[in-house]
Amino acid sequence: MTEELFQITDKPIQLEQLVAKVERPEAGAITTFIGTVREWTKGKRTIYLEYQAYKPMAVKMLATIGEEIEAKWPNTQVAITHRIGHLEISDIAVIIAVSSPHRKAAYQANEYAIERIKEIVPIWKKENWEDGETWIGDQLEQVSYPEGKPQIKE
Amino acid sequence: MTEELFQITDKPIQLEQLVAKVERPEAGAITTFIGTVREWTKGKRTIYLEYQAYKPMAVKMLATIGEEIEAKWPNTQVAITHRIGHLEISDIAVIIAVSSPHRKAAYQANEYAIERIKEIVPIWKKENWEDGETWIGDQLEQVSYPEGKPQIKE
Amino acid sequence: MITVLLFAQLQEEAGNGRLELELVDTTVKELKETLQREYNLTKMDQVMVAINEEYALPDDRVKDGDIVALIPPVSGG
Amino acid sequence: MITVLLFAQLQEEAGNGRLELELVDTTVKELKETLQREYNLTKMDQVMVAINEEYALPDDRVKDGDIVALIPPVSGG
Repeated sequence: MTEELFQITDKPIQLEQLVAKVERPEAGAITTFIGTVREWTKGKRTIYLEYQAYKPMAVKMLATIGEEIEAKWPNTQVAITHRIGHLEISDIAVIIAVSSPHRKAAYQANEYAIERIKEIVPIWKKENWEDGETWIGDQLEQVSYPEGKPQIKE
Repeated sequence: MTEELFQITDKPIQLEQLVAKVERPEAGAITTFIGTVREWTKGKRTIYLEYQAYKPMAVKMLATIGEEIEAKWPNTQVAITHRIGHLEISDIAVIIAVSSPHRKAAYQANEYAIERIKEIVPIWKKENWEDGETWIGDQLEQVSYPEGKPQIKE
Repeated sequence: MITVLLFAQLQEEAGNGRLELELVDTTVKELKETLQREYNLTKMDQVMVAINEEYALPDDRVKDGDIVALIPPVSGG
Repeated sequence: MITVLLFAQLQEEAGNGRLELELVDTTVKELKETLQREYNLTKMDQVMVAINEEYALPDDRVKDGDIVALIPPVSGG
Protein backbone atom coordinates (compact mmCIF):
# COMPACT_ATOMS: atom_id res chain seq x y z
CA MET A 1 0.00 0.00 0.00
CA THR A 2 2.64 2.49 1.13
CA GLU A 3 4.82 1.59 -1.87
CA GLU A 4 1.96 2.57 -4.15
CA LEU A 5 1.01 5.81 -2.43
CA PHE A 6 4.56 7.15 -2.24
CA GLN A 7 6.80 6.65 -5.22
CA ILE A 8 9.99 7.81 -6.83
CA THR A 9 10.01 7.06 -10.54
CA ASP A 10 12.07 7.76 -13.63
CA LYS A 11 8.97 7.58 -15.82
CA PRO A 12 6.46 10.35 -16.64
CA ILE A 13 3.92 10.76 -13.82
CA GLN A 14 0.28 10.14 -14.66
CA LEU A 15 -2.06 12.62 -12.99
CA GLU A 16 -5.17 10.45 -13.30
CA GLN A 17 -3.37 7.55 -11.62
CA LEU A 18 -2.41 9.66 -8.62
CA VAL A 19 -5.97 10.90 -8.23
CA ALA A 20 -7.33 7.36 -8.46
CA LYS A 21 -5.16 6.36 -5.50
CA VAL A 22 -6.90 8.79 -3.17
CA GLU A 23 -10.49 8.62 -4.45
CA ARG A 24 -13.00 7.47 -1.84
CA PRO A 25 -16.80 7.75 -1.73
CA GLU A 26 -16.66 9.67 1.55
CA ALA A 27 -14.14 12.21 0.25
CA GLY A 28 -15.85 14.92 -1.77
CA ALA A 29 -12.73 17.06 -2.16
CA ILE A 30 -9.52 16.14 -3.94
CA THR A 31 -6.69 18.61 -4.42
CA THR A 32 -3.65 18.03 -6.56
CA PHE A 33 -0.40 19.90 -6.82
CA ILE A 34 1.53 19.49 -10.04
CA GLY A 35 5.07 20.79 -9.99
CA THR A 36 6.46 21.30 -13.48
CA VAL A 37 9.83 22.37 -14.78
CA ARG A 38 9.78 26.14 -15.16
CA GLU A 39 11.66 27.74 -18.03
CA TRP A 40 12.48 31.03 -16.32
CA THR A 41 13.69 31.53 -12.75
CA LYS A 42 14.52 35.08 -11.78
CA GLY A 43 15.52 35.97 -15.33
CA LYS A 44 17.64 32.85 -15.87
CA ARG A 45 16.62 30.39 -18.52
CA THR A 46 16.57 26.68 -17.73
CA ILE A 47 17.30 24.29 -20.60
CA TYR A 48 16.56 21.07 -18.70
CA LEU A 49 16.77 19.63 -15.21
CA GLU A 50 18.17 16.56 -13.61
CA TYR A 51 16.73 15.18 -10.42
CA GLN A 52 18.62 12.73 -8.28
CA ALA A 53 17.22 10.90 -5.25
CA TYR A 54 18.41 8.71 -2.43
CA LYS A 55 15.58 6.53 -3.50
CA PRO A 56 14.75 4.17 -0.60
CA MET A 57 15.06 6.96 1.93
CA ALA A 58 13.09 9.38 -0.26
CA VAL A 59 10.20 6.91 -0.41
CA LYS A 60 10.36 6.53 3.39
CA MET A 61 10.31 10.28 3.88
CA LEU A 62 7.33 10.68 1.55
CA ALA A 63 5.53 8.08 3.64
CA THR A 64 6.53 9.99 6.77
CA ILE A 65 4.91 13.09 5.32
CA GLY A 66 1.80 11.02 4.70
CA GLU A 67 1.76 9.96 8.35
CA GLU A 68 2.24 13.53 9.52
CA ILE A 69 -0.72 14.59 7.40
CA GLU A 70 -2.99 11.83 8.62
CA ALA A 71 -2.16 12.90 12.19
CA LYS A 72 -2.81 16.58 11.54
CA TRP A 73 -5.85 16.20 9.25
CA PRO A 74 -7.69 13.00 10.18
CA ASN A 75 -9.47 11.16 7.40
CA THR A 76 -7.34 12.60 4.62
CA GLN A 77 -5.60 10.31 2.13
CA VAL A 78 -2.34 11.33 0.45
CA ALA A 79 -0.41 10.04 -2.56
CA ILE A 80 2.85 11.52 -3.80
CA THR A 81 5.01 10.62 -6.78
CA HIS A 82 8.27 12.39 -7.55
CA ARG A 83 10.07 11.91 -10.81
CA ILE A 84 13.84 11.75 -11.12
CA GLY A 85 16.29 11.76 -14.02
CA HIS A 86 16.29 14.09 -17.02
CA LEU A 87 13.32 16.47 -17.24
CA GLU A 88 12.51 18.99 -19.96
CA ILE A 89 10.64 22.30 -19.61
CA SER A 90 6.99 21.71 -18.61
CA ASP A 91 7.62 18.09 -17.62
CA ILE A 92 5.99 17.12 -14.36
CA ALA A 93 8.46 16.69 -11.50
CA VAL A 94 6.06 15.95 -8.69
CA ILE A 95 2.37 15.34 -8.12
CA ILE A 96 0.68 15.41 -4.72
CA ALA A 97 -2.93 14.26 -4.44
CA VAL A 98 -4.97 14.63 -1.25
CA SER A 99 -8.56 13.56 -0.70
CA SER A 100 -10.69 14.64 2.21
CA PRO A 101 -14.36 14.92 3.12
CA HIS A 102 -13.76 18.66 3.48
CA ARG A 103 -12.03 20.96 1.04
CA LYS A 104 -10.20 23.09 3.60
CA ALA A 105 -8.20 20.09 4.83
CA ALA A 106 -7.53 18.99 1.25
CA TYR A 107 -5.91 22.34 0.44
CA GLN A 108 -4.00 22.67 3.70
CA ALA A 109 -2.66 19.13 3.70
CA ASN A 110 -1.57 19.42 0.09
CA GLU A 111 0.38 22.62 0.71
CA TYR A 112 1.91 21.09 3.82
CA ALA A 113 3.12 18.16 1.74
CA ILE A 114 5.02 20.26 -0.80
CA GLU A 115 6.62 22.33 1.97
CA ARG A 116 7.76 19.16 3.74
CA ILE A 117 9.09 17.65 0.53
CA LYS A 118 11.36 20.67 0.23
CA GLU A 119 12.54 20.13 3.80
CA ILE A 120 13.08 16.45 4.39
CA VAL A 121 12.96 14.34 1.23
CA PRO A 122 16.43 13.50 -0.14
CA ILE A 123 15.96 14.64 -3.72
CA TRP A 124 18.25 17.07 -5.50
CA LYS A 125 17.74 19.20 -8.56
CA LYS A 126 20.50 20.15 -10.97
CA GLU A 127 19.58 23.14 -13.10
CA ASN A 128 21.10 23.20 -16.53
CA TRP A 129 20.99 26.85 -17.46
CA GLU A 130 21.86 28.44 -20.77
CA ASP A 131 25.26 29.32 -19.29
CA GLY A 132 26.17 26.44 -17.01
CA GLU A 133 24.82 24.03 -14.44
CA THR A 134 24.28 24.04 -10.68
CA TRP A 135 23.01 21.69 -8.06
CA ILE A 136 20.25 23.55 -6.27
CA GLY A 137 19.97 23.34 -2.52
CA ASP A 138 18.46 25.11 0.36
CA GLN A 139 15.42 26.51 -1.42
CA LEU A 140 13.75 27.27 1.88
CA GLU A 141 16.83 29.25 2.93
CA GLN A 142 17.49 27.12 5.94
CA VAL A 143 21.20 27.63 5.83
CA SER A 144 21.72 25.11 8.55
CA TYR A 145 19.65 22.85 10.71
CA PRO A 146 19.92 24.19 14.28
CA GLU A 147 18.82 20.86 15.70
CA GLY A 148 21.27 18.99 13.55
CA LYS A 149 18.59 17.50 11.36
CA PRO A 150 15.42 18.50 9.59
CA GLN A 151 12.54 18.59 11.98
CA ILE A 152 10.80 15.23 11.80
CA LYS A 153 7.33 15.62 13.24
CA GLU A 154 6.14 12.37 14.69
CA MET B 1 -10.74 31.71 -25.08
CA THR B 2 -13.07 32.54 -22.21
CA GLU B 3 -15.59 29.98 -23.48
CA GLU B 4 -12.90 27.34 -23.23
CA LEU B 5 -11.55 28.29 -19.83
CA PHE B 6 -14.95 28.48 -18.14
CA GLN B 7 -17.47 25.84 -19.00
CA ILE B 8 -20.73 24.28 -17.89
CA THR B 9 -21.16 20.81 -19.33
CA ASP B 10 -23.45 17.81 -19.06
CA LYS B 11 -20.59 15.45 -19.96
CA PRO B 12 -17.96 13.93 -17.62
CA ILE B 13 -15.14 16.38 -16.92
CA GLN B 14 -11.66 15.41 -18.02
CA LEU B 15 -8.97 16.37 -15.51
CA GLU B 16 -6.09 16.26 -18.01
CA GLN B 17 -7.94 18.62 -20.34
CA LEU B 18 -8.45 21.20 -17.59
CA VAL B 19 -4.80 21.06 -16.65
CA ALA B 20 -3.74 21.42 -20.27
CA LYS B 21 -5.70 24.70 -20.48
CA VAL B 22 -3.55 26.36 -17.81
CA GLU B 23 -0.12 24.85 -18.57
CA ARG B 24 2.52 27.47 -19.42
CA PRO B 25 6.32 27.21 -19.47
CA GLU B 26 6.63 30.04 -16.93
CA ALA B 27 4.21 28.44 -14.48
CA GLY B 28 5.93 25.81 -12.36
CA ALA B 29 2.97 25.22 -10.06
CA ILE B 30 -0.46 23.93 -11.01
CA THR B 31 -3.13 23.19 -8.44
CA THR B 32 -6.39 21.44 -9.14
CA PHE B 33 -9.49 21.07 -7.05
CA ILE B 34 -11.74 18.15 -7.90
CA GLY B 35 -15.16 18.21 -6.28
CA THR B 36 -16.81 14.80 -6.34
CA VAL B 37 -20.22 13.56 -5.23
CA ARG B 38 -19.91 12.43 -1.63
CA GLU B 39 -21.93 9.46 -0.44
CA TRP B 40 -22.33 10.53 3.18
CA THR B 41 -23.15 14.02 4.49
CA LYS B 42 -23.64 14.31 8.24
CA GLY B 43 -24.88 10.74 8.49
CA LYS B 44 -27.28 10.99 5.55
CA ARG B 45 -26.69 8.84 2.51
CA THR B 46 -26.84 10.34 -0.97
CA ILE B 47 -28.03 8.07 -3.79
CA TYR B 48 -27.37 10.51 -6.61
CA LEU B 49 -27.36 14.24 -7.33
CA GLU B 50 -28.84 16.52 -9.90
CA TYR B 51 -27.21 19.82 -10.77
CA GLN B 52 -29.07 22.55 -12.58
CA ALA B 53 -27.53 25.76 -13.89
CA TYR B 54 -28.60 29.04 -15.40
CA LYS B 55 -26.06 28.21 -18.00
CA PRO B 56 -25.13 31.47 -19.81
CA MET B 57 -24.98 33.40 -16.55
CA ALA B 58 -23.06 30.62 -14.80
CA VAL B 59 -20.39 30.75 -17.52
CA LYS B 60 -20.22 34.55 -17.14
CA MET B 61 -19.85 34.28 -13.39
CA LEU B 62 -17.07 31.68 -13.72
CA ALA B 63 -15.28 34.12 -16.03
CA THR B 64 -15.84 36.87 -13.46
CA ILE B 65 -14.13 34.69 -10.85
CA GLY B 66 -11.26 34.25 -13.29
CA GLU B 67 -10.97 38.04 -13.63
CA GLU B 68 -11.06 38.50 -9.87
CA ILE B 69 -8.24 35.99 -9.52
CA GLU B 70 -6.07 37.57 -12.19
CA ALA B 71 -6.47 40.89 -10.37
CA LYS B 72 -5.62 39.45 -6.94
CA TRP B 73 -2.84 37.07 -8.05
CA PRO B 74 -1.17 38.47 -11.16
CA ASN B 75 0.18 36.00 -13.68
CA THR B 76 -2.09 33.15 -12.61
CA GLN B 77 -4.22 31.32 -15.16
CA VAL B 78 -7.53 29.72 -14.19
CA ALA B 79 -9.83 27.19 -15.85
CA ILE B 80 -13.07 25.93 -14.35
CA THR B 81 -15.57 23.38 -15.60
CA HIS B 82 -18.73 22.52 -13.72
CA ARG B 83 -20.87 19.58 -14.66
CA ILE B 84 -24.67 19.60 -14.52
CA GLY B 85 -27.37 16.95 -14.84
CA HIS B 86 -27.47 13.56 -13.14
CA LEU B 87 -24.36 12.62 -11.13
CA GLU B 88 -23.62 9.41 -9.28
CA ILE B 89 -21.48 8.93 -6.17
CA SER B 90 -17.79 9.75 -6.90
CA ASP B 91 -18.62 11.49 -10.18
CA ILE B 92 -16.76 14.75 -10.64
CA ALA B 93 -18.99 17.81 -10.26
CA VAL B 94 -16.38 20.52 -10.67
CA ILE B 95 -12.71 20.93 -11.49
CA ILE B 96 -10.71 24.08 -10.92
CA ALA B 97 -7.18 24.32 -12.34
CA VAL B 98 -4.83 27.19 -11.55
CA SER B 99 -1.30 27.68 -12.81
CA SER B 100 1.17 30.14 -11.39
CA PRO B 101 4.92 30.68 -11.30
CA HIS B 102 4.65 30.31 -7.51
CA ARG B 103 2.88 27.63 -5.58
CA LYS B 104 1.45 29.83 -2.83
CA ALA B 105 -0.64 31.79 -5.33
CA ALA B 106 -1.73 28.57 -7.04
CA TYR B 107 -3.15 27.24 -3.77
CA GLN B 108 -4.72 30.50 -2.65
CA ALA B 109 -6.32 31.32 -5.98
CA ASN B 110 -7.71 27.82 -6.29
CA GLU B 111 -9.33 27.93 -2.86
CA TYR B 112 -10.68 31.39 -3.60
CA ALA B 113 -12.31 30.03 -6.77
CA ILE B 114 -14.27 27.28 -5.03
CA GLU B 115 -15.44 29.69 -2.33
CA ARG B 116 -16.64 32.17 -4.96
CA ILE B 117 -18.38 29.42 -6.95
CA LYS B 118 -20.45 28.68 -3.86
CA GLU B 119 -21.31 32.37 -3.56
CA ILE B 120 -22.08 33.75 -7.00
CA VAL B 121 -22.42 31.06 -9.67
CA PRO B 122 -26.05 30.17 -10.45
CA ILE B 123 -25.84 26.40 -10.07
CA TRP B 124 -28.09 24.35 -7.82
CA LYS B 125 -27.74 20.88 -6.39
CA LYS B 126 -30.63 18.55 -5.66
CA GLU B 127 -29.67 15.82 -3.24
CA ASN B 128 -31.50 12.56 -3.71
CA TRP B 129 -31.20 10.88 -0.31
CA GLU B 130 -32.28 7.42 0.66
CA ASP B 131 -35.44 8.96 2.13
CA GLY B 132 -36.33 11.83 -0.18
CA GLU B 133 -34.96 14.74 -2.13
CA THR B 134 -34.05 18.36 -1.44
CA TRP B 135 -32.71 21.30 -3.35
CA ILE B 136 -29.68 22.45 -1.43
CA GLY B 137 -29.07 26.14 -0.93
CA ASP B 138 -27.16 28.47 1.22
CA GLN B 139 -24.20 26.20 1.94
CA LEU B 140 -22.17 29.13 3.16
CA GLU B 141 -24.95 29.99 5.61
CA GLN B 142 -25.47 33.41 4.16
CA VAL B 143 -29.15 33.52 5.06
CA SER B 144 -29.60 36.73 3.18
CA TYR B 145 -27.52 39.14 1.18
CA PRO B 146 -27.38 42.37 3.18
CA GLU B 147 -26.40 44.32 0.09
CA GLY B 148 -29.19 42.82 -1.94
CA LYS B 149 -26.84 40.76 -4.06
CA PRO B 150 -23.79 38.54 -3.74
CA GLN B 151 -20.69 40.63 -3.43
CA ILE B 152 -19.23 41.02 -6.87
CA LYS B 153 -15.64 42.06 -6.55
CA GLU B 154 -14.52 44.04 -9.53
CA MET C 1 -43.17 41.60 -22.33
CA ILE C 2 -40.53 40.13 -20.06
CA THR C 3 -39.27 36.59 -19.67
CA VAL C 4 -38.88 35.19 -16.16
CA LEU C 5 -36.63 32.17 -15.58
CA LEU C 6 -37.04 30.04 -12.46
CA PHE C 7 -34.63 27.47 -11.08
CA ALA C 8 -34.37 24.76 -8.45
CA GLN C 9 -37.22 24.70 -5.94
CA LEU C 10 -38.79 27.83 -7.43
CA GLN C 11 -39.17 26.04 -10.74
CA GLU C 12 -40.90 23.16 -9.00
CA GLU C 13 -43.15 25.48 -7.00
CA ALA C 14 -44.21 27.41 -10.10
CA GLY C 15 -44.54 24.23 -12.14
CA ASN C 16 -42.56 25.95 -14.87
CA GLY C 17 -39.04 27.16 -15.51
CA ARG C 18 -40.04 29.97 -17.85
CA LEU C 19 -42.82 32.53 -17.72
CA GLU C 20 -43.71 35.24 -20.23
CA LEU C 21 -45.29 38.24 -18.52
CA GLU C 22 -46.88 41.44 -19.77
CA LEU C 23 -45.72 43.99 -17.21
CA VAL C 24 -45.79 47.70 -17.03
CA ASP C 25 -42.71 49.49 -15.79
CA THR C 26 -41.72 47.89 -12.48
CA THR C 27 -38.81 47.33 -10.09
CA VAL C 28 -37.07 44.10 -9.13
CA LYS C 29 -38.65 44.29 -5.70
CA GLU C 30 -42.17 44.75 -7.06
CA LEU C 31 -41.72 41.96 -9.59
CA LYS C 32 -40.58 39.57 -6.86
CA GLU C 33 -43.65 40.41 -4.79
CA THR C 34 -45.97 39.90 -7.74
CA LEU C 35 -44.43 36.54 -8.62
CA GLN C 36 -44.40 35.37 -5.02
CA ARG C 37 -48.12 36.13 -4.73
CA GLU C 38 -49.21 34.70 -8.04
CA TYR C 39 -47.15 31.51 -7.94
CA ASN C 40 -47.00 30.85 -4.19
CA LEU C 41 -43.22 30.94 -4.20
CA THR C 42 -41.49 30.39 -0.85
CA LYS C 43 -38.36 31.79 0.79
CA MET C 44 -38.36 34.71 -1.60
CA ASP C 45 -36.37 36.85 0.85
CA GLN C 46 -33.35 34.68 0.03
CA VAL C 47 -33.87 34.88 -3.71
CA MET C 48 -31.63 37.05 -5.85
CA VAL C 49 -32.66 38.49 -9.18
CA ALA C 50 -30.59 38.76 -12.32
CA ILE C 51 -31.57 40.97 -15.23
CA ASN C 52 -30.05 39.88 -18.53
CA GLU C 53 -27.53 37.65 -16.72
CA GLU C 54 -26.30 40.29 -14.28
CA TYR C 55 -27.20 40.43 -10.59
CA ALA C 56 -29.65 43.27 -9.94
CA LEU C 57 -30.57 45.32 -6.89
CA PRO C 58 -34.11 45.60 -5.45
CA ASP C 59 -34.64 49.08 -6.86
CA ASP C 60 -33.34 48.32 -10.34
CA ARG C 61 -36.01 48.67 -13.02
CA VAL C 62 -37.21 45.85 -15.24
CA LYS C 63 -38.07 46.90 -18.74
CA ASP C 64 -39.74 45.43 -21.78
CA GLY C 65 -37.65 42.68 -23.38
CA ASP C 66 -35.61 41.89 -20.27
CA ILE C 67 -34.81 38.36 -19.22
CA VAL C 68 -35.25 38.19 -15.48
CA ALA C 69 -33.96 35.20 -13.52
CA LEU C 70 -34.96 34.30 -9.97
CA ILE C 71 -31.89 32.90 -8.30
CA PRO C 72 -32.32 31.04 -5.03
CA PRO C 73 -29.19 30.51 -2.91
CA VAL C 74 -26.70 28.72 -5.11
CA SER C 75 -25.19 25.33 -4.27
CA GLY C 76 -22.67 24.50 -6.94
CA GLY C 77 -19.20 23.18 -6.30
CA MET D 1 33.18 -1.70 7.16
CA ILE D 2 30.67 1.03 6.37
CA THR D 3 29.17 2.21 3.12
CA VAL D 4 29.02 5.94 2.46
CA LEU D 5 26.61 7.28 -0.15
CA LEU D 6 27.13 10.72 -1.68
CA PHE D 7 24.67 12.78 -3.69
CA ALA D 8 24.45 15.91 -5.82
CA GLN D 9 27.50 18.16 -5.66
CA LEU D 10 29.17 15.94 -3.04
CA GLN D 11 29.09 13.04 -5.46
CA GLU D 12 30.75 15.19 -8.10
CA GLU D 13 33.34 16.51 -5.66
CA ALA D 14 34.26 13.01 -4.46
CA GLY D 15 34.13 11.64 -8.00
CA ASN D 16 32.06 8.78 -6.66
CA GLY D 17 28.60 8.17 -5.27
CA ARG D 18 29.58 5.25 -3.10
CA LEU D 19 32.55 4.65 -0.81
CA GLU D 20 33.45 1.59 1.26
CA LEU D 21 35.37 2.55 4.38
CA GLU D 22 37.09 0.60 7.14
CA LEU D 23 36.37 2.64 10.21
CA VAL D 24 36.72 2.07 13.87
CA ASP D 25 33.92 3.13 16.13
CA THR D 26 33.11 6.79 15.30
CA THR D 27 30.43 9.44 15.50
CA VAL D 28 28.53 11.16 12.72
CA LYS D 29 30.43 14.34 13.42
CA GLU D 30 33.83 12.66 13.27
CA LEU D 31 32.94 10.78 10.12
CA LYS D 32 31.87 14.01 8.39
CA GLU D 33 35.17 15.63 9.34
CA THR D 34 37.15 12.68 8.04
CA LEU D 35 35.31 12.61 4.75
CA GLN D 36 35.53 16.36 4.30
CA ARG D 37 39.31 16.20 4.74
CA GLU D 38 39.97 13.17 2.59
CA TYR D 39 37.70 14.07 -0.32
CA ASN D 40 37.85 17.89 -0.24
CA LEU D 41 34.10 18.14 0.23
CA THR D 42 32.65 21.65 0.51
CA LYS D 43 29.81 23.20 2.46
CA MET D 44 29.80 20.28 4.88
CA ASP D 45 28.23 22.39 7.62
CA GLN D 46 24.98 22.27 5.62
CA VAL D 47 25.17 18.53 5.03
CA MET D 48 22.91 16.16 6.93
CA VAL D 49 23.73 12.55 7.61
CA ALA D 50 21.39 9.61 7.46
CA ILE D 51 22.26 6.23 8.96
CA ASN D 52 20.38 3.35 7.38
CA GLU D 53 17.90 5.76 5.80
CA GLU D 54 17.09 7.70 8.97
CA TYR D 55 18.34 11.20 9.72
CA ALA D 56 21.04 11.08 12.41
CA LEU D 57 22.39 13.59 14.95
CA PRO D 58 26.05 14.67 15.16
CA ASP D 59 26.71 12.54 18.24
CA ASP D 60 25.02 9.41 16.93
CA ARG D 61 27.47 6.52 16.51
CA VAL D 62 28.24 4.84 13.23
CA LYS D 63 28.85 1.12 13.49
CA ASP D 64 30.11 -1.66 11.30
CA GLY D 65 27.72 -2.51 8.48
CA ASP D 66 25.90 0.81 8.53
CA ILE D 67 24.93 2.60 5.36
CA VAL D 68 25.72 6.26 5.87
CA ALA D 69 24.38 8.88 3.46
CA LEU D 70 25.63 12.44 3.16
CA ILE D 71 22.62 14.60 2.41
CA PRO D 72 23.21 18.15 1.18
CA PRO D 73 20.28 20.56 1.36
CA VAL D 74 17.46 18.96 -0.58
CA SER D 75 15.78 20.58 -3.58
CA GLY D 76 12.95 18.31 -4.64
CA GLY D 77 9.46 19.45 -5.49
